[in-house]
Amino acid sequence: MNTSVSVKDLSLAFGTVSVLQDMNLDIGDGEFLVLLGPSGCGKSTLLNCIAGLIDVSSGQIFINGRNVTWEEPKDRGIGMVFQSYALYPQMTVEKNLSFGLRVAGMPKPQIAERVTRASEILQIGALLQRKPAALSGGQRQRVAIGRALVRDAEVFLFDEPLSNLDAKLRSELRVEIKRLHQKLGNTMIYVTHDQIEAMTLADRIAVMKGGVIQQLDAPQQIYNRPVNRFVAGFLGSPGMNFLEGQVEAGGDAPDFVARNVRIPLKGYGFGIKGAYTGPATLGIRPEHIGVNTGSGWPFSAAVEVEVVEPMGSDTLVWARLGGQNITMLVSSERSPRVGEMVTIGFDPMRASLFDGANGDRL
Amino acid sequence: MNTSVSVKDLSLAFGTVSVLQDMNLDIGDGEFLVLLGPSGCGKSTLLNCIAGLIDVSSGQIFINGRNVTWEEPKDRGIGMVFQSYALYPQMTVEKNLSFGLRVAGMPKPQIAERVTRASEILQIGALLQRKPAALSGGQRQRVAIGRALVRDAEVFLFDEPLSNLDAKLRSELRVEIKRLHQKLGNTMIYVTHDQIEAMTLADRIAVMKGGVIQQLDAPQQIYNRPVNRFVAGFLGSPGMNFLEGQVEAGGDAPDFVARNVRIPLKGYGFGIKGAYTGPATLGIRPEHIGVNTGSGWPFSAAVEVEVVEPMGSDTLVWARLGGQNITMLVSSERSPRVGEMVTIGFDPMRASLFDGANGDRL
Amino acid sequence: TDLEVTHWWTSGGEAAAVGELAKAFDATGNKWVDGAIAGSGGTARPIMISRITGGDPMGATQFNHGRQAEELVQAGMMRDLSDIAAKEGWADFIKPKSLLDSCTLDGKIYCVPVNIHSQQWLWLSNKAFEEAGVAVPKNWDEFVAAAPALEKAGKIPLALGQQPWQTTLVFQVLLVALAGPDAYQKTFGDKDAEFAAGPEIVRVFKAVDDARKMSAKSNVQDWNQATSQVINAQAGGQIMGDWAQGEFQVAGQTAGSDYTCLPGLGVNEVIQTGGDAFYFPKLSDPEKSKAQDVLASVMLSPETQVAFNLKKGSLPVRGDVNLDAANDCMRKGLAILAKGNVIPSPDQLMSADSLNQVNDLFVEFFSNPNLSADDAQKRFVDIVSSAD
Amino acid sequence: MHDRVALSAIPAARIEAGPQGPKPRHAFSRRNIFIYGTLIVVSLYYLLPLYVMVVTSLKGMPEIRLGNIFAPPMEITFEPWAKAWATACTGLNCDGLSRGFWNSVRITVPSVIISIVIASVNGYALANWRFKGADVFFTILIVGAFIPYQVMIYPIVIVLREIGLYGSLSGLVIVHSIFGMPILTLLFRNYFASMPEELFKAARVDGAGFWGIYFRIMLPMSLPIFVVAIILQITGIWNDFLFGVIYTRPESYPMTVQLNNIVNSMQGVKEYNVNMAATILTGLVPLFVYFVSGKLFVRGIAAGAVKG
Amino acid sequence: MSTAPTGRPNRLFRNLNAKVASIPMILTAVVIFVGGTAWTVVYSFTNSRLLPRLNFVGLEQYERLWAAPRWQIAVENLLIYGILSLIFSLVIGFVLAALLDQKIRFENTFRSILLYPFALSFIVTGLVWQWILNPDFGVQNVVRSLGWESFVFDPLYNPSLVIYGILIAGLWQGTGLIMCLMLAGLRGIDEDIWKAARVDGIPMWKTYLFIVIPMMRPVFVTTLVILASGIVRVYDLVVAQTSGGPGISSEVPAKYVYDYMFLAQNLGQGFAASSMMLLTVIVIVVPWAYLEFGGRRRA
Ligand SMILES: Nc1ncnc2c1ncn2[C@@H]1O[C@H](COP(=O)(O)OP(=O)(O)OP(=O)(O)O)[C@@H](O)[C@H]1O
Ligand SMILES: Nc1ncnc2c1ncn2[C@@H]1O[C@H](COP(=O)(O)OP(=O)(O)OP(=O)(O)O)[C@@H](O)[C@H]1O
Ligand SMILES: [Mg+2]
Ligand SMILES: [Mg+2]
Repeated sequence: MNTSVSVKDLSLAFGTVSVLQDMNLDIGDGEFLVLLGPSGCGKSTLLNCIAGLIDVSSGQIFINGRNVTWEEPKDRGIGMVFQSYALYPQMTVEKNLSFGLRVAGMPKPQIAERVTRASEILQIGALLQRKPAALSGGQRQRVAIGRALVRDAEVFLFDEPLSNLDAKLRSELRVEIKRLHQKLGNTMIYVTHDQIEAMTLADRIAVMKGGVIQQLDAPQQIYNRPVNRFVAGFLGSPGMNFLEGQVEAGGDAPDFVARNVRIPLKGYGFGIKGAYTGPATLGIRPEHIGVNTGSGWPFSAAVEVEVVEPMGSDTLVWARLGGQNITMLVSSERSPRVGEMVTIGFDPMRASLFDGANGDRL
Repeated sequence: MNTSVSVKDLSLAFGTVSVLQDMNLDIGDGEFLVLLGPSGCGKSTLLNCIAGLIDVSSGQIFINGRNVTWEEPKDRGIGMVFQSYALYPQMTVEKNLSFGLRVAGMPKPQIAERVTRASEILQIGALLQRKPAALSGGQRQRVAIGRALVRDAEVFLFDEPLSNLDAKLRSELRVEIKRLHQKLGNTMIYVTHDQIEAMTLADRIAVMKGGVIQQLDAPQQIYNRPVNRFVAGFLGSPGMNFLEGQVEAGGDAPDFVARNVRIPLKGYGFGIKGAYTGPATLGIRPEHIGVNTGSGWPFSAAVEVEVVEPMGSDTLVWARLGGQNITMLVSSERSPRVGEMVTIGFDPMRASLFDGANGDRL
Repeated sequence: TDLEVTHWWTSGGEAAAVGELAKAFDATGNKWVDGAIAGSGGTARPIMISRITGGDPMGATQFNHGRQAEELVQAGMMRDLSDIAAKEGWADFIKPKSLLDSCTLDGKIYCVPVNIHSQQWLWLSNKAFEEAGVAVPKNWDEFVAAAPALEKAGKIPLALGQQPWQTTLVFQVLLVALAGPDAYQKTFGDKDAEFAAGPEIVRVFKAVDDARKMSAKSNVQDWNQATSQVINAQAGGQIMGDWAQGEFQVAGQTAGSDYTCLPGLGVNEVIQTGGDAFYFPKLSDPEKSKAQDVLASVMLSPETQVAFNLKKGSLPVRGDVNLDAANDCMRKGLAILAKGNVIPSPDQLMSADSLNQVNDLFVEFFSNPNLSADDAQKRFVDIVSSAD
Repeated sequence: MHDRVALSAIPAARIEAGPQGPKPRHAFSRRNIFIYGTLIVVSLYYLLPLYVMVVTSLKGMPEIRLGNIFAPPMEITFEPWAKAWATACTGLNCDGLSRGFWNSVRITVPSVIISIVIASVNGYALANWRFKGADVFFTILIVGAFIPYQVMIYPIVIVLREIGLYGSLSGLVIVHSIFGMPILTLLFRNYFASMPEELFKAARVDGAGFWGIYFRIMLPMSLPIFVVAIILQITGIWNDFLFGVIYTRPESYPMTVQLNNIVNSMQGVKEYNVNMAATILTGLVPLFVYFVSGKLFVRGIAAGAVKG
Repeated sequence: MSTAPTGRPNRLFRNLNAKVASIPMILTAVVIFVGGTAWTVVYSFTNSRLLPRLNFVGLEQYERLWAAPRWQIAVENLLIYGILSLIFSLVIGFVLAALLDQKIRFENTFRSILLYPFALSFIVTGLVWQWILNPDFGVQNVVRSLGWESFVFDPLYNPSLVIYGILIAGLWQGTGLIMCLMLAGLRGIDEDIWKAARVDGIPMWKTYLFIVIPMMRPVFVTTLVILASGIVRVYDLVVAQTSGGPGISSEVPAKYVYDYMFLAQNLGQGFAASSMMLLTVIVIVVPWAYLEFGGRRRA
């Protein structure tokens, strides 16, 4: 895979506030990379640097092998879609799409052709003569994408393009963007802080925190083997359960002990540093905990159901384990009732263990 | 169950625009009622009418048996929490909480007591001297709830209290509100257009559209037996699949026919109007479709996987059935690949059939 | 008792003159509260009228006597001074009689004239003519003839401020001087449009046209700036009322040697008996009314008249005062007055409204070189025919 | 700026040849020359009159007559200032501007306060407590902003006479409140309308009434717009001449009347230096207000005035 | 359980406080603006002189008004001044605001410099500019003394130029405020719009012209109200600078009104002139004000 966008030793500071630190990132040709992270972690800033909208403090940016560090945004071969759509409010959709091309002096028939193609791809042909104010949120977002589309850009940059939409529209447009990517095959860099979006769209996800990339990997990898507690907690909804405790030497493998609960860690694949004892956090996802599913689990315990949250197809069950909150996801049909005692169990192979001090995966 | 809030023949129009039409609604004492509906359907308006913030055009409102139609908001025994928190920015949290009590001229010790109690319940004791600007979104929302709490209101009104928060916080606060309701036992009326919230919180949900209540029922009931296509489509994420087609007479029961696909409706419980033939829509939820789960289904077919959306624990699989899009939710571990041929099947008992003309459940 | 007196006399000489009135009034144990409003009658009058009609009248106020205050009198807002006038015998000593007439409405006296102002003067700078190498002219025609020489010497022949009333004044003065008092009476008094269209007036417009040419380079706004051009010998002369004399005095110049005055432009030696008068609004406080009476009589007392008019450069309204201190020009005026060559002021003949239209015409005439004398005259005839 | 030494010390640096780091920007780029050049030229144009005023006020009359107005004073004299402040004459009163200063203060302070109080309450009622017909009155008010003052002088004289306030300070305060009302009400209405409506609803549920919400919720949040209103009113009222002279008595004439008197008094040659000194002195208060709170002014306008 | 009233309470007493609080506004609107205007219009049909009198003369005052060259000049001047002042204020104000919005240094200093004239009264403005434009002292004199003897710059003394001389002073005084309004408007533009335009490769000036300016409509509306109401009323500036001269070449309607009402003591004529001004204003403003403020509820 050729690299399409490449960020080398990029640093950026606003005055004395350092926002990005020595960042290195290679994005393959045709790859869909999602930048995921909490608010203020520097996602938009990185995207703006790639687009050329912010001057970097140091480092270089390559697009398709060309050093574009000092180039104007329009010369970088990028298209960009913004959270607030940033449509030109007084122009019709058609004008919005074609304005950049007209300014660049492209001949009219060619412009018309591109606009038609983009509007077909995005199914906004019927809206061409409307103004943005007369469009719904989803339609606006489509037009914003169309504006990037007509530019025939090699790299598409999306800055939280869906976060202003309601849940339903968001899931619809998500699929559309996915289809678009499949159809066009461009490189896409997509910023979001919504992990569902990240999981569904990305070829690879870069999870960022405080201007540093924490983990860059395929979604399932990140979901199942988070490199640290931050990444683990950031992904997944309902979120991963964390139990604070100690890793203590046990039988054939160490045990994890939280108050009066002892969880054998047999089967857990410790990282390169190998086995460890000391304070640690055990993370286990709600859907990896079995409820009343027999006793085949390496670890199981009986708990009392405290809250039950039906969420449609699934139900979230709240209980306490070792004095700490724990949630389990069960099919709605088999949902226990509040106050009921249930047996829960999980396989430590599915769990993640984090260093109690720095949160790194053990 | 005594009725706590009762709305009788309520109509409301802004000028010539009618927003609510002849609405009748009885809410039991201690009930948690969620108003669910798309944007602009009149949810906030109804809530504002109950709160006395908008004068009704006709009809009456009773709270605890008292006709409060023309009473001031403060005299109705209600507390209200807003989407944008609506904290008084220049007052500390403590002042925010106590404002209403101070206005009412309550003696100081009593105010202090109530504020302390509320801040204990909501665990915001440490924030009392901060101003709203120095709080995080979740903390602000808690303070906003606290403001309703200190008023010792009998009825709590929530207007999309969580929609400004990110997904993670939203799910946390959702549980807190649920706990609060369990602890206090007040009547709560909760507006949202997020169906997960509706499903998890409500005792009963009122689904609204265009100022009219479409269905008022328990969450599972609404989820499993929606009264019309609108309700069916509005609830559930990922949304219900709809197949357009015809109900035709078949063997021992009618069949549903969409292009070249014939689905036997044996076991489907038709409504009071009884069996029907003619244009109809078949709705089936993604999680009720089995993928490669053997051939025990009354109906099954082979389809090609078009898109795969991993969503963490589950994966959404897109395919085409009878020329129409269909999605299936499968466990991520057993997710098929794009292009693979899979066998899908479902039980018509689990499906919903809607009249092709007016969308009512058959 | 405190009595507020409003007026628009704020220039050096004027303020000094007002000081004399105030001094005399204060000497009676009352107090003169000065309410000067600068910027000529145009600024001050609306304020005065507003206050009177607004129910907050001052103790006394200046107006040009004539028709300016007529309606206020008719509306019953001004005090009738007939009693005190009769007691003090104003009718006996006020000269010319026409002054008192213009204070009289329906047989009652409503104002106190304090001075006589004449407009018909040509003020000449001796030094300017000296430098231009021509003799100081003795009449208008000689002045016009001397204009080229002045220009050659780099001087403005005729200084003229751009304020509207100044240009009108030039016209009126030329009218009286060149066409005579009768022509003046016919046009302004009888509003005889036919006469106004006649040859005599044509001649006047011709002269005004000359004045326009001679003053083309005069680039000042206020009349006293024009006067100071004459004082500094930058300009040859100025047509201006006798109040200009105050400026010469303040500048320390002597009539005859430093400057020359030609009443009636040296042609028709007449004096217009316009002037300033004080009106006394009706007040509710009897104390103040009493003070008003005192002020009225103080204003007309011989001593005040002398002191006031010497400072102001105008002529006293009493024929029986001793003006030994008067200077050369003032004596010329007194002499004319004694001969009875007096004409009423336009204020007394025409309404302010019509005069304003005349003003507008001449302002335009002087500022627009393309407006010919003939056309201007036609417009003047229109105004006269519709005047009241 | 990054630390080049430290950077080159990193052995694993992946930096390749070609552009790196921030795009070089010249302090004297064409863009900067254009922007700063234009701004400086324009600023000079804007400062010129102030410069002329100051310079002239520091010259003696002979120097003014000779020299050109832009030349700096050869001999600085503060006499014109002293004269303008304390001894310049109007009619018989020779105490310069000093007399008017306190009058101006006495007029400006209550007028500013009352006009803003009225307008802010109006704007608040219009934005949050709409009642039938309110818009009609408001539209009339806005149209009223276009009516020439002169048209209103007479009717207001009559009105004030009828309510017996003519000539009193309260009368003038009323006049200023009336003429300040249209624009100020518009400002406050727009500002309050841009505040979240939910805040207002929350306060109502909390039991606060019309005044409670105004004083306890809205007022503390409206500093920016109050600053704008105060600045506009202080300058407007302080600089007013017409109303000050028509609706009061001489003993309470504001400074501008004194200024007019000094400037328009015809004392032979005009004393330009005194005029200029008087002019600056008169403008000092509003100028001070602007320079001190100019930043807040822009912020306030951004916060409320321009939202339609 | 109390038996609260089931009926609708009296409409008048709902929202009573708001109504009470609006009394000053209602009084002003009705008594002063409507009443005063009506009064003025009524008396414009009379031949009132010094004092208002109900002596009707029909349209006489209006006939005379439109026959008066002075009024025509005044209207013409107002048109020239108004149009130019609108255009230049908006253009200069916007350009300056755009320059200040370029994240420049010393923004505060520049802004204060541009804004300070607004703090000065028209009287002061008029005086200073009268002086600077005075050919004997001011710019002309200075340029001549630099050796350019034939230089002529005396707008205030040239009847055909005088209105432009007044315009110079008017702009000097007023553009600062306009700039501030525009700056506030520019600051309200979404950052993303700028970025989108840069990515699209749209040059700065085109972005301003085709995207930003159309987005600032509300700002322009407010600005227009402020500007236009000032222009219609322009009076002090003219009086302080030229008193309408040379001759009557810089007359403006407001001055015509004032002069006729108080100088010529012909209230009827003054009222007629002001009614004409009012009529024009109403024809232009009322439909607009209604659309802008009356018809719709808040956005
Ligand atoms: N122009 C600026 N000047 C100074 N600091 C800035 C500027 N722009 C952004 N920052 C800071 O840089 C950090 C990163 O901002 P950025 O917008 O990249 O965050 P983000 O990850 O996009 O967050 P969000 O999800 O809220 O959009 C933040 O702490 C922000 O405060
Ligand atoms: N003050 C008003 N004047 C006129 N129409 C209004 C007003 N307030 C609301 N509406 C209209 O009433 C309808 C219902 O509005 P409402 O705010 O109750 O919707 P909602 O269900 O709360 O929507 P959302 O989920 O977006 O909050 C909308 O069509 C809206 O446009
Ligand atoms: Mg961002
Ligand atoms: Mg709502």
